[in-house]
Amino acid sequence: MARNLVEFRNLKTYFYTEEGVVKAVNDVSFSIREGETVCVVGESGCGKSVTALSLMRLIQSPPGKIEGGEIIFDGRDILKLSEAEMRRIRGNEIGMIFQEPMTSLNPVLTIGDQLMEPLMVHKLMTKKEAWNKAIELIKQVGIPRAEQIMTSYPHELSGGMRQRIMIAIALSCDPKLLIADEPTTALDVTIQAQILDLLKKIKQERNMALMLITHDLGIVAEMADYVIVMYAGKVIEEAPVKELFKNPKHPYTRGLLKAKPIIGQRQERLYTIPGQVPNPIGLGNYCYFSDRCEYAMDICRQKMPQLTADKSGHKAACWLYEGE
Amino acid sequence: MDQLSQPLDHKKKNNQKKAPSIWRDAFHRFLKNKYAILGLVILIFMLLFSFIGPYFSPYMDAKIDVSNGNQPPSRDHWLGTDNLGRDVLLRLMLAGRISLTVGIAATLIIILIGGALGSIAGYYGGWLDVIIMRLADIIYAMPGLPILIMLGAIMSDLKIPPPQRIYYVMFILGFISWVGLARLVRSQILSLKEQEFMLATEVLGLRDSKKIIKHLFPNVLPTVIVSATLGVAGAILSESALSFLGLGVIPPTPSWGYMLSAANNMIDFTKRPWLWIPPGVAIMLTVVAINFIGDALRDAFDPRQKI
Amino acid sequence: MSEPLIEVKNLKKYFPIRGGVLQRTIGYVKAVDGVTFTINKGETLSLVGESGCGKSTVGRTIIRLYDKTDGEVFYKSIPIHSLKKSELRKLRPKIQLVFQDPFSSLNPRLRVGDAIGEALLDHGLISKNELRDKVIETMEICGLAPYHIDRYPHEFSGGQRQRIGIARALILDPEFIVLDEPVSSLDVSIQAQIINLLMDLQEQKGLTYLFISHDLSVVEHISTRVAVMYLGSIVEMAARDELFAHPLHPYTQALLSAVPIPDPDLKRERIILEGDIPSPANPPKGCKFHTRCPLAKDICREQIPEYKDIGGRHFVACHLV
Amino acid sequence: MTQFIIRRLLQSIPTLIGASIIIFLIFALAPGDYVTSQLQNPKMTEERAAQLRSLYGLDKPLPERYISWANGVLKGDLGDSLMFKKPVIQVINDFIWNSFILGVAIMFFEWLIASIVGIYSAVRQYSVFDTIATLLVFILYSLPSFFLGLVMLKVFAVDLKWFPLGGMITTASNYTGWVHIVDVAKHMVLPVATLTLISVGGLSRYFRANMLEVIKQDYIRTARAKGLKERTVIFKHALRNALLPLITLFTLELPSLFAGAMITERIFNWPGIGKVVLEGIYIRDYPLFLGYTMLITVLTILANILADVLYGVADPRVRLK
Amino acid sequence: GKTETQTPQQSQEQKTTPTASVQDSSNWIKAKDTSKIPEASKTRTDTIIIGLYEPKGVFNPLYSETSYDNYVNSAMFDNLLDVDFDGTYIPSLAKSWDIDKDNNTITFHLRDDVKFSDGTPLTSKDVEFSYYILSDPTYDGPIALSSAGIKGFKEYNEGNADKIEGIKIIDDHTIQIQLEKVLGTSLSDLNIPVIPQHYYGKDFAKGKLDGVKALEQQPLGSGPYVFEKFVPGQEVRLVANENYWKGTPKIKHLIYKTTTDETAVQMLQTGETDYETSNISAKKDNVELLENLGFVDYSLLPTNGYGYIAFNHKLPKFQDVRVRKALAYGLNRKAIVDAVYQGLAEVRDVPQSKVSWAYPDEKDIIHYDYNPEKAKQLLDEAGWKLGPDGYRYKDGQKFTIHFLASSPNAVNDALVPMAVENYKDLGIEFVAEPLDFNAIIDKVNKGDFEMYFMAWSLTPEPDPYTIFFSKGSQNRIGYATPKVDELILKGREELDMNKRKEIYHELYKVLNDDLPYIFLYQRNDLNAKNARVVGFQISSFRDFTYSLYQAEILAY
Ligand SMILES: Nc1ncnc2c1ncn2[C@@H]1O[C@H](COP(=O)(O)OP(=O)(O)OP(=O)(O)O)[C@@H](O)[C@H]1O
Ligand SMILES: Nc1ncnc2c1ncn2[C@@H]1O[C@H](COP(=O)(O)OP(=O)(O)OP(=O)(O)O)[C@@H](O)[C@H]1O
Ligand SMILES: [Mg+2]
Ligand SMILES: [Mg+2]
Ligand code: NI
Repeated sequence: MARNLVEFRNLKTYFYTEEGVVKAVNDVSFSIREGETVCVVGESGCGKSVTALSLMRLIQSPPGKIEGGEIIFDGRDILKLSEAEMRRIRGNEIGMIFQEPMTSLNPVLTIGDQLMEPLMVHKLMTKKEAWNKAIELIKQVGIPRAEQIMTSYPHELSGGMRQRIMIAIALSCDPKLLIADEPTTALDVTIQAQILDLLKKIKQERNMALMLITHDLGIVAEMADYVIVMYAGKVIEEAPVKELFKNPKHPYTRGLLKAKPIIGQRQERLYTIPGQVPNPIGLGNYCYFSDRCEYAMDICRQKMPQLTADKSGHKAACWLYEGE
Repeated sequence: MDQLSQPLDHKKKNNQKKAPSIWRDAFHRFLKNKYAILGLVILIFMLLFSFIGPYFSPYMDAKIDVSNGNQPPSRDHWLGTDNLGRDVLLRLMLAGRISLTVGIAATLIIILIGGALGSIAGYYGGWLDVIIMRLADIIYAMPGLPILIMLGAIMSDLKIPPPQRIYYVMFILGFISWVGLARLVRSQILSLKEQEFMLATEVLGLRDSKKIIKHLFPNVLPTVIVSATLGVAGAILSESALSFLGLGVIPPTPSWGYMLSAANNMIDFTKRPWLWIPPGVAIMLTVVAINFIGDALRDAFDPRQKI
Repeated sequence: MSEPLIEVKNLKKYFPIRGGVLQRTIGYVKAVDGVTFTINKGETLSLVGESGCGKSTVGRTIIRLYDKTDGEVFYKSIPIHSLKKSELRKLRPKIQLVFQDPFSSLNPRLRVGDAIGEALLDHGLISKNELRDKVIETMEICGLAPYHIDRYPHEFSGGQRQRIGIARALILDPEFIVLDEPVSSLDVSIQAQIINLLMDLQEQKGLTYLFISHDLSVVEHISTRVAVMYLGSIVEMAARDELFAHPLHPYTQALLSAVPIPDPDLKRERIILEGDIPSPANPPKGCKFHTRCPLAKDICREQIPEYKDIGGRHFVACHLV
Repeated sequence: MTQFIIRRLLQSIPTLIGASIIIFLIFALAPGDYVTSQLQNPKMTEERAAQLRSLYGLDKPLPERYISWANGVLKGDLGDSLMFKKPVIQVINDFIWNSFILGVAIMFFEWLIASIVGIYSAVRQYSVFDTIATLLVFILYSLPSFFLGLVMLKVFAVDLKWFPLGGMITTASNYTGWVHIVDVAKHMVLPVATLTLISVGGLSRYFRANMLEVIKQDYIRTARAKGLKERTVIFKHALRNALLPLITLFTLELPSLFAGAMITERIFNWPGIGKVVLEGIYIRDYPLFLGYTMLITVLTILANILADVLYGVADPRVRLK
Repeated sequence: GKTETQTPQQSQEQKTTPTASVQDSSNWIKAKDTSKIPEASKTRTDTIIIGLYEPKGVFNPLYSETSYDNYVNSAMFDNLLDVDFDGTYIPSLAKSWDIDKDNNTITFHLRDDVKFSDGTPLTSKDVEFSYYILSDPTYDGPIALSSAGIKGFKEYNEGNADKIEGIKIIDDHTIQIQLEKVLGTSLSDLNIPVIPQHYYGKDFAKGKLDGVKALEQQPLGSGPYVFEKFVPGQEVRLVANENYWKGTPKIKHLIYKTTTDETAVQMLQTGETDYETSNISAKKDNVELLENLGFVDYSLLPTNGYGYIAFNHKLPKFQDVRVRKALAYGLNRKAIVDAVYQGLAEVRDVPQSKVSWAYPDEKDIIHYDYNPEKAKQLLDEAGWKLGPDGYRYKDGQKFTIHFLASSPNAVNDALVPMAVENYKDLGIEFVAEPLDFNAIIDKVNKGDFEMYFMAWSLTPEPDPYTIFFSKGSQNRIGYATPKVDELILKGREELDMNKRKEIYHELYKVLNDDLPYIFLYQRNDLNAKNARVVGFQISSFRDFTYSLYQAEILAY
């Protein structure tokens, strides 16, 4: 079995806002092995992006702060590295595709400039080499008229194009780990398929690990080896992909799978999980899903369930399975 | 309709809390900033010092006494005396009245005119931009001194009572110095108006005034605040130049700038520091205070800045 | 069938490409190149297609966020592009748009409560006292908790921002909304919630949508009719069921085959599109799709296929049909 | 772009005409004229004054005076300075370059120091460095230039004798070439230091404020995520975005390169144009003054055209229309 | 006595005290410690550097307007006559002159040994040429030859005449001027600088002075020094004129260096200049500073001029001499003058410099020393009665004075606060209005003023015709008193020096009593120099330029 490339150990990332402390990531532990694809799914706002950003150490501070835990990457604790060491990891060993492609690209620099930068910094390419490589990357992510795009500015590109530029930047230095935060939301399915194929290919060629944050369970099914389900800053379930789809344990996971519209299986109304995500400020010590859960028991409202594995290694945090 | 009606139960819980207006909220953040408090304290001190202070001075009704002139600080005269034997401390306080008023009022006028015209020119572009900016070109190129000389004479011809001229001066200072700010504001608005959130306001069909005031202006606020802080100092210092042209204070009323420039030779500079250090320090304190306040305001209006 | 609410006639939007030191225009990106369709009241027309094919541009040009290059758009027979600015402003609340990129469409210095509510106030549709309640109500409908009202955009996650954008449009009680990928960053549960909401509103108030999306499963669920765009033009348009059941254009077929299915065991036969992706600045002659079409014939390379109704309001532009 | 520049140049013609009329009027309306300033000469008689006025054309009606002056300007003749008794162009040429080299040096150091201090203050907001820099900036800013000038002279010229006591060249020297340059440079140190210190303050505040805006944006996060050096992140990614107001300030300052700094020039006895013109104003040497002002006006207009062009270069979203 | 023995040198290594052939005049306070002479200056063995506020570069004595240009021109050109230490006229280019009262002519006999610096002899032609320039209709320089009343001047200047009837060359070295009327002031009016015709007059014709003006930067004259180089704003370099008729100057190089009020003293201190004139104001502060330097000689000379506060005599309130006197008595002038000049200026009660031969006997004049009681009494007498609000009223009119204060101005800075306070005590409201100097003159010219402060600088010729004569061109205050008019005319027409003296003493007594102005002060001019340069014999009427040819540098 491949060794762990990344290991989150009890990561806690909080935001100190005026109203109170937002525990965006609250005691999260999981790991990603070399060459593995781990998909992170979960309610919008549950802390997926913040987890990823914590790994990059790019949480804006203040107000954000990594309050505890460790993130071991390739044997080193990321949180203890110096800025200079961190810089060599970022973009080089870990590539990241940000969720918001528009604001994540510098509006006043050309696409070419932004693409060539990491190549010249980490791969020490000359300008000319970097230029050629950048053109190749643009073509790889399926954008036509690469030369023109090189000299264009972000606002001149469509949403999907920007997203693909972000992908190209993240891939440019052959990272060991790619964090992809909803990389294909703005892409049509044919291009999405193309990108996913590209990612798969790169993974295979370079044994790259992939942390994929997505809402599209179709993509999860297609790409993932392992799935993490988060809810309100906590991991509530994790399992290998087939196991999870076959046998979802946590009521939230079950709800998610039920809510997904599937082509050719039209319903009158889509299923939704009732209720709202709780206010992340001042959460108590109980199951955060309890007020939306149709199976909620008394204990759910009093005590926090722990993430516990069953025999097959399928972990879930729910009192329903506590006894097993 | 389950999804629609269900969350409405929460409503009661939440709407007791009154909307914190952006201002109240900014005020709240503002008070949390220790620099802001320091700035505020200094400014209030300067105001009290200038407006109330003189009533505590034993020299309010003192006569000019040349034989007692140019005395260094002593127990009687904490900051010494000037060449006519007047108490420097008292003059410093009296001068503050004028300088503070002029500095702050002129700056407000600059912000008002410069901010408004810059925003309008930047936002609308086209012929409005052309007209405003060409006007700005002319005003910017216009030589200050002759205008002031002329205005001084005109006011004199119009028999505007000298003590009132100071109020006109504030306008004049504001009027001839709005161009810089207008250009600054315009340049930023040129870029801001092309951003997506401005497209969004277009979709919403907001009124232009609202787009400018609520959406564009807050985004240029940092620049405006810097301009304002620097403007106060500038106005206080240039007031003295105006005074010489019959536009500013009328002697014997002092102003800080006037006191400073009355000591502009090497001798007073080396031999009588008590003549220029106090007004210099007063101006500096005021400017620093205003800067602290300005910085804190900037932070208070910057949602990404958490203190 | 009810009357048409939106009529788009041969709409074109070209963006200039600038180059050189002097920033001269050296060409045009033909982002939308002759698009014609109508949307009836109470209908949802979905617009799908390749990324960069001009969907957002269509959406924005329809409501005159961009000035058109050619063609005309009618809203209730009013030519939108010929209106005066003040007339257009009055019309704005009725025609809304949800932006594809939620973050950049929010003013970083405006609290989301203000962002959502300000237009109501500005158009005088509500009094100041009622505003906050109304905003909270709308936010809750869109799955945002009331405690979010006083936060700033950067304090939200991607999906939360998207819901702010939706709330901002819905609160105005519009008749027509361009939804530019409104649910792309939402998790399926909230996505379902929003889609249900949109459909409920349509049912109750007869809202009309132009729904731009990549997620064909969502499209299938929500649309009345579907238009498929490729490189600035519509290549196929039909009623939903018709299109999903009988896709005629090779591009549509490729698209449908590429939808990922949420079942790790199921592997589907995908139509892989090969060949160069053409540039909208310099579109290929003949059928624009021919460079990538697995079925392309000689005629496709030379002649532009006619966009025709093959019966039952199923339009398609392909020589092979 | 070319078109834009041409249009702006055309626009500048009426601007210049307008400006010249206004400036002419202001100066003509200012009380007293060159002859009035001569009235302190006890031998001056009423008749002589009248004769002088007619010699100088000061007795003609304003429009006539303006037209004859403007006529001269069109022919490249700015008239003769009254107090120097020689052509205005020659007077300006005698002094303006001295001001210019001083101005260039000051501008260089001012921008260099202000950018470093301002950016560093922003990056380390509220650090010790920031606080000290802030205080220092305002101490320097609140002192009138003559004070700083006097301090400089006292300390560095009189007491320490490191630098000369004003002037531009060593008295009675006939240096040429490199020695001359070094000599002038030595004389420049104190005035340059004085004005730089005074002006650095304001500028660094603008740098700071605008950088603070930018460094919290998402794209800065992206830049960091790429593993770029902090220097690249700050100076390339952040600074470029903070550039618009700085361009404005820069171009606002450009004409002043030629304008001279009256007070500093006087204190340091620098043979600059500022001092000369100030005197010209006081004794109403209107040809000199008008010529000089028109020169500055032209420079201002050109600088503003430059500014508008640079906006587009610095931020591609800014569209020139 | 015009010489004074050098202070003995204490320093041991200095075996001999350098001595000069011509000593400084006695009005110099000599340096105490010449060992402090800065090294920087000692190395300049053949160069003297004189600090001057910026010369404009108008190097033509007929055109130069500022006194700074005049200083430069004085070193390069000569006048027909010189002024003696007491302000009387003495020979220069003209070795003698005849005044023919009956024919109204003045004949100048020129020296025959004078050469311009290019070697060409100076003749009557050059004098005539200089007069013609000054009479030209397009001449726009500051010299007002019209007041001399040369016969035919008007016809030439305003009419079609192509010759001036009254100027006649008798021979190469004799020139006769026919006047409308010979006056006591005529010599002064006819005393002009002489420029060489062969150099300036190449293409001269009536109405065509371009050629003269074009040579502004290449002057050529007969003075002790010859133009070498002008660096605008920096310095003017001159070299000794070997052909100078009083002998080649002893110092080879003369440099006028631009200095400013701020740096004048420092320049002397560091040895960058050797001589400073007019840039250092005569205040105790400055004198102390100079004394502390040790190696600086300085001299305080009463300025030929006075400061005054003018009344607008067209206003009824100032027409009453009692009011004018009250305002004089009621103002603490001494305090004002002391505040500004720190004891180095004196309060004056007549419009004349104390050093002038026309100055009256102190005993004969009223001294308006500060006396508020007397002032109040005079005001009461004049009908200005104290109202309940503490201010005086007459015919329902409040006594308010609007004062124009030229600004920035050190005297006004002291005068205004003092006047406000003093006059308030008398029950008079005093409102000051600072204005630009030119703006004030403009207002005064239009008669739109009440009171203002200004100063006159005077010529050696004491005639106050332009200022106090009812139709005098500079009488802008509307002053008209028959007795004064009469005395002025009498003084002008009298040629006998002693009789003129009498007349002027009488005139000043009348003015002293009638108070057309509140006379304020006479200040001093401060000249300062490095002790290494000597030979400067100066007075209030003779500036340092007269001594340049004889000055020398002592090697310390
Ligand atoms: N700067 C901030 N200040 C305060 N709260 C923040 C900030 N950034 C994020 N949050 C909060 O942290 C929580 C987690 O955010 P995160 O972006 O990780 O969500 P996410 O799982 O990526 O959601 P999505 O799928 O919608 O992108 C959210 O509730 C958000 O409101
Ligand atoms: N402001 C602009 N200037 C120049 N070109 C532009 C501009 N906006 C869009 N384009 C170009 O127009 C084309 C269509 O863009 P559009 O945003 O409409 O695509 P889209 O169909 O919405 O794509 P996506 O699904 O990726 O959002 C793209 O090629 C894009 O590069
Ligand atoms: Mg996210
Ligand atoms: Mg789009
Ligand atoms: Ni004066």
